[in-house]
Amino acid sequence: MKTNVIEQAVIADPDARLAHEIKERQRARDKRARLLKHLFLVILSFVMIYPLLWLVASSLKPENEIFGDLGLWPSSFEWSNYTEGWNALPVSFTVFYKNSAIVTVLSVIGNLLSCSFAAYAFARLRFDGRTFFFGLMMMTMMLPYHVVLIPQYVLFLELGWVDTYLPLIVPRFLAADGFFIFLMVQFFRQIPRELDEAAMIDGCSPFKIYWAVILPLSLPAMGTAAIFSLIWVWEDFLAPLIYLNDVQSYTVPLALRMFIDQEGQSAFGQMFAMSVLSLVPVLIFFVAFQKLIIRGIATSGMK
Amino acid sequence: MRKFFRRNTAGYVFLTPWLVGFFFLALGPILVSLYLSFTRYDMVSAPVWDGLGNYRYMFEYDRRFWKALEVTFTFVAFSVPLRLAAALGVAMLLDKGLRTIGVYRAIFYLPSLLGASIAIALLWREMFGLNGVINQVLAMVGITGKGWITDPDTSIYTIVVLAMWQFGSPMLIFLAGLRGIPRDLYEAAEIDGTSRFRQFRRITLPMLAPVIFFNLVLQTIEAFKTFTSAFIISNGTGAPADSLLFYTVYLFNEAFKFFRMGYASALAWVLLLIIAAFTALAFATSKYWVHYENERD
Amino acid sequence: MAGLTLRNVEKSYGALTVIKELNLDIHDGEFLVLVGPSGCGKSTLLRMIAGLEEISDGTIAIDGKVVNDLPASKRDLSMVFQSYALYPHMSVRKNLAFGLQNLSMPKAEIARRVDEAARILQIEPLMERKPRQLSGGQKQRVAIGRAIVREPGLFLFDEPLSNLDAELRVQMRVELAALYERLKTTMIYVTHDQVEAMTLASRIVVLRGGKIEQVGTPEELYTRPANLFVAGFIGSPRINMLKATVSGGQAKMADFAAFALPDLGTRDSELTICVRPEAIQLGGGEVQAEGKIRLVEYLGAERLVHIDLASGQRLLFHAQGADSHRAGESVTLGFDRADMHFFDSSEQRVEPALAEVA
Amino acid sequence: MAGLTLRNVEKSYGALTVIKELNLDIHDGEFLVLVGPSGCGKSTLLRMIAGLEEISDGTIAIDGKVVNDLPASKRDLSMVFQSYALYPHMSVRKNLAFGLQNLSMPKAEIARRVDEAARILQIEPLMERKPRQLSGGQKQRVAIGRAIVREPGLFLFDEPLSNLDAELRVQMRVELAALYERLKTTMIYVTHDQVEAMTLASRIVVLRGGKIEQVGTPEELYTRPANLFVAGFIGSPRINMLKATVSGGQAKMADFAAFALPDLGTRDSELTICVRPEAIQLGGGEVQAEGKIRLVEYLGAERLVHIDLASGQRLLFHAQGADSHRAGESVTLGFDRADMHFFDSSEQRVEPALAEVA
Amino acid sequence: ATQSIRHFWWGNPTRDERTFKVIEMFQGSHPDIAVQGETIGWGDYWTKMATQTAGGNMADVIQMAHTYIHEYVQRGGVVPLNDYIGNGIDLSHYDAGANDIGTMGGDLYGINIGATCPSIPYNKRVFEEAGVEFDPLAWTTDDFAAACEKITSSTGGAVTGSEDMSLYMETFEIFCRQAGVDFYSEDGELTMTVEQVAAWWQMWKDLRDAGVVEGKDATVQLDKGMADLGLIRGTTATTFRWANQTGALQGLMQDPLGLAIVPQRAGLQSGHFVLPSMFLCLTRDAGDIPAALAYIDNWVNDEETIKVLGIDRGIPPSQKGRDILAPQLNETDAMVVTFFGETQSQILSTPVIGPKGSGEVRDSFMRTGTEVVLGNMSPQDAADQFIHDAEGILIRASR
Ligand SMILES: Nc1ncnc2c1ncn2[C@@H]1O[C@H](COP(=O)(O)OP(=O)(O)OP(=O)(O)O)[C@@H](O)[C@H]1O
Ligand SMILES: Nc1ncnc2c1ncn2[C@@H]1O[C@H](COP(=O)(O)OP(=O)(O)OP(=O)(O)O)[C@@H](O)[C@H]1O
Ligand SMILES: [Mg+2]
Ligand SMILES: [Mg+2]
Repeated sequence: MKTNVIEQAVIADPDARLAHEIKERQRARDKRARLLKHLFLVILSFVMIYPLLWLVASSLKPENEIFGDLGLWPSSFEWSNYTEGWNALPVSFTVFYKNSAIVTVLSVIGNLLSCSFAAYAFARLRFDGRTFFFGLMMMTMMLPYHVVLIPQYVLFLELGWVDTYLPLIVPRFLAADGFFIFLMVQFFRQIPRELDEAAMIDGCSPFKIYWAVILPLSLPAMGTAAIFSLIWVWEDFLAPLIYLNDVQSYTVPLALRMFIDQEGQSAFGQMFAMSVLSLVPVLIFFVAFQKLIIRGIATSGMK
Repeated sequence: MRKFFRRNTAGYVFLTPWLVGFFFLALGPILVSLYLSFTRYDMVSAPVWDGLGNYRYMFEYDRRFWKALEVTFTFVAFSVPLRLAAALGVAMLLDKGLRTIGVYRAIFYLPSLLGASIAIALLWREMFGLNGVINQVLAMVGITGKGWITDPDTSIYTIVVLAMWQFGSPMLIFLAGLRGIPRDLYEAAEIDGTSRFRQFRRITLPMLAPVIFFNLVLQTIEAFKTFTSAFIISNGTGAPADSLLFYTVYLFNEAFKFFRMGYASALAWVLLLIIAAFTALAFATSKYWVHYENERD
Repeated sequence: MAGLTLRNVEKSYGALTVIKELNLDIHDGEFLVLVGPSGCGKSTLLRMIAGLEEISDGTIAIDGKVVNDLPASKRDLSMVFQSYALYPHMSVRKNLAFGLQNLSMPKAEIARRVDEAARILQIEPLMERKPRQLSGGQKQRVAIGRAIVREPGLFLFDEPLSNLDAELRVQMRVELAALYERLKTTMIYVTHDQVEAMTLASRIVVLRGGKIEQVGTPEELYTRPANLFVAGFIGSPRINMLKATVSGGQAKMADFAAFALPDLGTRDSELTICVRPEAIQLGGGEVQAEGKIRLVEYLGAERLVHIDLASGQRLLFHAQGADSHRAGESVTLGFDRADMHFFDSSEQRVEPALAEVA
Repeated sequence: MAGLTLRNVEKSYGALTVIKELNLDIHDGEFLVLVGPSGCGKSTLLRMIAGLEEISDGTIAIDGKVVNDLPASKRDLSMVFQSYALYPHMSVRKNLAFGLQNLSMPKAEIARRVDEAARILQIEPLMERKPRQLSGGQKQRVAIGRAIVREPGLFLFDEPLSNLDAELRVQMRVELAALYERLKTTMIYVTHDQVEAMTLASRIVVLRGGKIEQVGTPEELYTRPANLFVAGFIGSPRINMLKATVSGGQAKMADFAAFALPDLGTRDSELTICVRPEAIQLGGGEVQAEGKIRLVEYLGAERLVHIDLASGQRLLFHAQGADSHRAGESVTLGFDRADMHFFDSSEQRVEPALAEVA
Repeated sequence: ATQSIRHFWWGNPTRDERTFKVIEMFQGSHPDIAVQGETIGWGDYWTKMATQTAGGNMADVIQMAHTYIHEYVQRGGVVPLNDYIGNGIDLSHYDAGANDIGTMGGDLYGINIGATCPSIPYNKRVFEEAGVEFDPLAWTTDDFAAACEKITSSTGGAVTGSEDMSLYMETFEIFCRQAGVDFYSEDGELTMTVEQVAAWWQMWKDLRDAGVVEGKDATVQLDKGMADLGLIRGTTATTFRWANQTGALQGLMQDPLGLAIVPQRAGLQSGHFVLPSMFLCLTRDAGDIPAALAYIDNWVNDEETIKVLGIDRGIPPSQKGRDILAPQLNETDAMVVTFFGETQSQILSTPVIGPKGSGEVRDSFMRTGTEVVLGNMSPQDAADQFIHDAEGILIRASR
């Protein structure tokens, strides 16, 4: 009854009808545009996702089929690559995951904290020597790391840190990665200075400004940094390789390196299976954190 | 004096973690590597002072050093712009609209997640090999391909393609940057009758400049230092015919395969100077194209 | 040149409806001023007309063509944003020239127009600065400049002079009036400044809570406000409002003697009688009361006298020039019946029958 | 509570000096209003006092203590920014509470103060919104709220009411006055609104190009402007300025008959004589001229009459209430000698000797 | 445990499992010695090893490869074991000459823990289907060429006869030795000749030109992992590998594998040899030498240990070891052991292990050979250049 009345009103009122039609037309056009965009994205997605499909397929193939047969579809599904791969090494992957989790979580926290500290100083505070130190920081990124590997190893050895997680974690708490500092600097510089000023007027110490204004306003940057640092630490193998001796303390990427022997028996299927699994936490984290990136913060308290 | 403290305290307090890390963990090894670059050092016995020997050898005799430079410069010249363009393009595409976009973001980031794993190396050789997917596709349009990855003339470009394909991290940074551009500028531009393309050129690009600058500098640094992909794809050899002899691959082999850490250090410092020169150039020109809304001076 | 027709226009943010069923015809070449309390939807309406805000319902037509889904860039209009929205990375000159470059206008013509605008807005020495190097008022002038260099069919101004000093504001107002004279384009102008509204408008729209309260010429609004809200809103200092009870053709307001009421064509026994502060007479008037001066506000040319009546009611008296009243003084005040505005209990204006005016 | 002393304060941006050798004493508990043309340095001065802008030269002392290098956060003051500077990531409530939380105040007290401010500013329904969901005027009120919840020793307001409608502005002005009454804290207030300046100020500072032109009570500034600039700047509508030549004790202005000049203690033969628009008398006055009405501006309570004189000079006449002049009409106008302000050729006020006033 | 030692090896899942089992057993019998097993894959092993060496933090006992042992011996990274042989470590049951290659300048540095020999693994199915008949222990380069031709033509080119081995310096070494020429002299001089190099490259060029070996695209990839071999992918029928890797190869394939010797050159002597696939070394940084010695001794002598280790690291260089393992070998392993045994008679001498820089010479060989494969250089010119470069490399390395 009631809908009827509205419908009649719609038909009776030419303006309303027109508005209705326009909306429909617009919707149709939007739909077309969206469809085209989707089509493009889907094709691109396939190109992007192909290696993962290949990896997953390989992880399910019998060992002797992985390289002989280029097709994606396995002749039989070797789920055992997963079940056996998990325990194929002298130490179970449960332990590797635990190790990786410890190192990664601490590293990400350390990275975000210490790098945002330094970035805040570089981007927002004025002090003598700022440019000089910034230059030094940039320089640390330019030296190929292979040549500092050994001196650094000697240093950590002297400190008695070798074969512990300290060499992997402590540097992250000391803003060792210039990439993140520079990244955050660039984003911090975009935040309206008036907000710092307002916070100063509100009686904020520099730390409070950093904590209550700068950090929340750089969520996209912090999200990006969190994703990168998690992925990079999670996938890092050079530092664990050098500093960890005890297999019990190995991280996942190091463990993955134990499957392949150029000169002898390799377990490619299991290695691929474990590689696929090792992506899972990272992907979950990525999906969770990318929300931060897109939830941009409109700086609209400003005139 | 008090004024000095007042001016500087906050800055140095915040910088403390970095300063500690730099002076206690980074500086020492950096200086040592500088010292080593003037020595012969095989990592087993003690380093032997050699003055400028390493540098002289590098510039006067070492053909592979020049080859490595050539390979690396080619890579930088192609991969950096292409990768940035791909990243920016896709970021623009993903920036607004579409509900399912989170999925795409994840998918587009996948290749970067896979990094330079053995799987990627295998796959890349497969795709760009003689009977690879690429050639199959080309065959469909009537082009006879070749072993792209095994032809010294083209192999480097497959690595460029790999780099481009792994545009995930600059893409993510661009996305974060795009989010920071105030919407009202686009509104003003709309009102001013600006076409989409001009909005991109005159609003998006300049407003994104700090982020573009970041990506440019970082990608350039990273590109100069590219190691893993080339190393893995060429089994650490730089083959075929040294066409994948990236600077750092050469450096790594000198150090760890041929036990010449002193020479490798010298190589590293030359690379550092090259990168520093490019970075300095980028910083110097940045004041003409990078606009920081909040810089007072 | 453009006439605008708004039909049943609505705008909601989620559950919150900001503009409700709005109908309005704006004539081609009209200077329409939009006023209303803070947050009533003026900017929103402007942005909807500009095409920046999606319309939740209804239609907007420019020159008879429905433009609901025409992007802002195709609507041929220019706008001064309340928040300026200057391009932070461009110099003032580039900010001004940007819109013109989109039209692929010859360079010389662009330069001419930009220079002209700079001259009008007195920002010539600032042309090479970036917006962040400008004071608030300077920014606002650049924002105006960006709108006026183009000569579109429709101008939208959102409080364009709010941050300028009085003198400059007068000058700018005159310049805008001159611009309007010259181009005769439709202009829609949001302001909180009564003087601006009164002097510039060919018609004023009073908006409240997303609805139109009254549309009319400035004089109409001032002399015949359609309802209590408009009466209170238009006119500064604010109109005096007094409650009156009606019985037997007599009206009675607290503190005042009862007086004969003309026929108002309403049966309501509760009325509100409004009298403008300048209509108050000290020691005179047809209807009188005793009061005590609470406060004298000094405004230069005039004084605002706040008077407390015995019942606690307060009246505002707009005193001219040389006036020597002091706070604390007792006075007799009054006003004439011709100066009264009557509003019924639903706050709508009721008009005394003409014949009966004594 | 804080008194302020500014000594030789300077501010430069590169080669550009924005504040020049400024000296000013602000008494404890004073309500000081800062006025001046757009871009004259008001905001800059405020920001320097707040400690947000480095001082290029000179000293600022609060309560006798030099604070040049005391950070803003330690100066115990609150400020309303011209650009609001609301925290975009916090709700209105959090924006208001933020400053209080820094004082480690009990939660209940914070809530009380925030609610109180919200009530005063009429933003209670908006408390959970983010700034981007507010209209311009609503944002501005939040900005005011953020300043007033704290009760610091010094308030700095930078055009705090510029984006509010007239009615709200009056209410807010009253609330600020009440706040001032209650706290008796020093307030420094920038405004372009003459009414605000006149009603709120205990003293007004007129700034031009980074220099102080005059400091005084509103009445002083209006009745005895120290120079031509102040005369022109204070008072709306603007004062009329007429060039006069002096010879033999007689002054002669174009269009007017010569008249005897009191002793002004100056030898200059060129003077400027200023007369406020409300001092103009139609058909009366000691000094008279013939003119023609060019334009009548309708302002509700009054009218602004623009009159052209034969020589091309233009005068503004502020006509009261019921006035029926029409454009095109010829009129005789005049004014009294007592209403004249005299300025010498260096634009400084000259005062007629008292005895000689006829 | 009062003593502790570290043992570092490169491995893979099976080897790691076996080795940790051995460690566990050792600790069972030696409760006072704690052994920490450290392992990682081949490529990363050397990076880590170099770093630890530089830091003075090498494991007590390390696994060594013949390609690297010289580098560590000459620089003092590993120590001579002479004093401990028969005095802590019992090697009395070892084959004669089994430790020759681990001996430099008269000192024993690396104990052979698994011998291997060059081999040509071939796809039995393909060979059979193509009807190739040959004696795997005595074929010649001509037989080889004929087999390649037959296979290639019978499969229509889908499977080529062989990988192009022109860049395999290991295979070339046998070719060289067939002519009585060793790569290096005892004192580290380059002794291989331009002629041999040219002849080698020429031989492969001919096969390439005939189209019976794999194309250049596969060839120019150097140091291919097993996964990249044509043999595994089914595109060629043979490759070169050390015999002990046969099991690993077979694991990646469906077709059965056979083993053949590197083809003889008609009229020349045999170039076949055996060498340790791995050594055990005692390092410069070893802290508790008696414990390390006990560990090493257990490794080479304990019966159970030998059983657990199997032939994963190569064939035991003692009859005792081989006897212990014989009953537990699977088909492939048995074939390998048989092959190893059957080729013993062809061994005329032990090659000299390369001096410092020999690794780089090998790289240079592959690089210069690539130019020949790509057709940019003639075999002769390339050989000239390679020898010239190699001499330079050795001079630089010896400084
Ligand atoms: N960063 C800067 N670089 C150069 N000049 C500047 C900068 N900031 C402000 N100025 C100039 O300093 C002068 C004073 O600015 P200020 O903001 O104090 O003006 P104001 O009196 O507040 O004006 P308004 O009433 O328009 O807000 C202006 O002329 C302005 O152009
Ligand atoms: N994004 C939003 N979400 C919810 N409400 C909003 C949003 N944007 C605006 N509003 C509300 O819509 C109403 C109208 O806003 P608008 O900006 O049009 O007001 P206005 O009349 O321009 O006010 P002012 O004079 O203060 O600028 C306001 O009450 C505001 O709070
Ligand atoms: Mg608004
Ligand atoms: Mg200002």
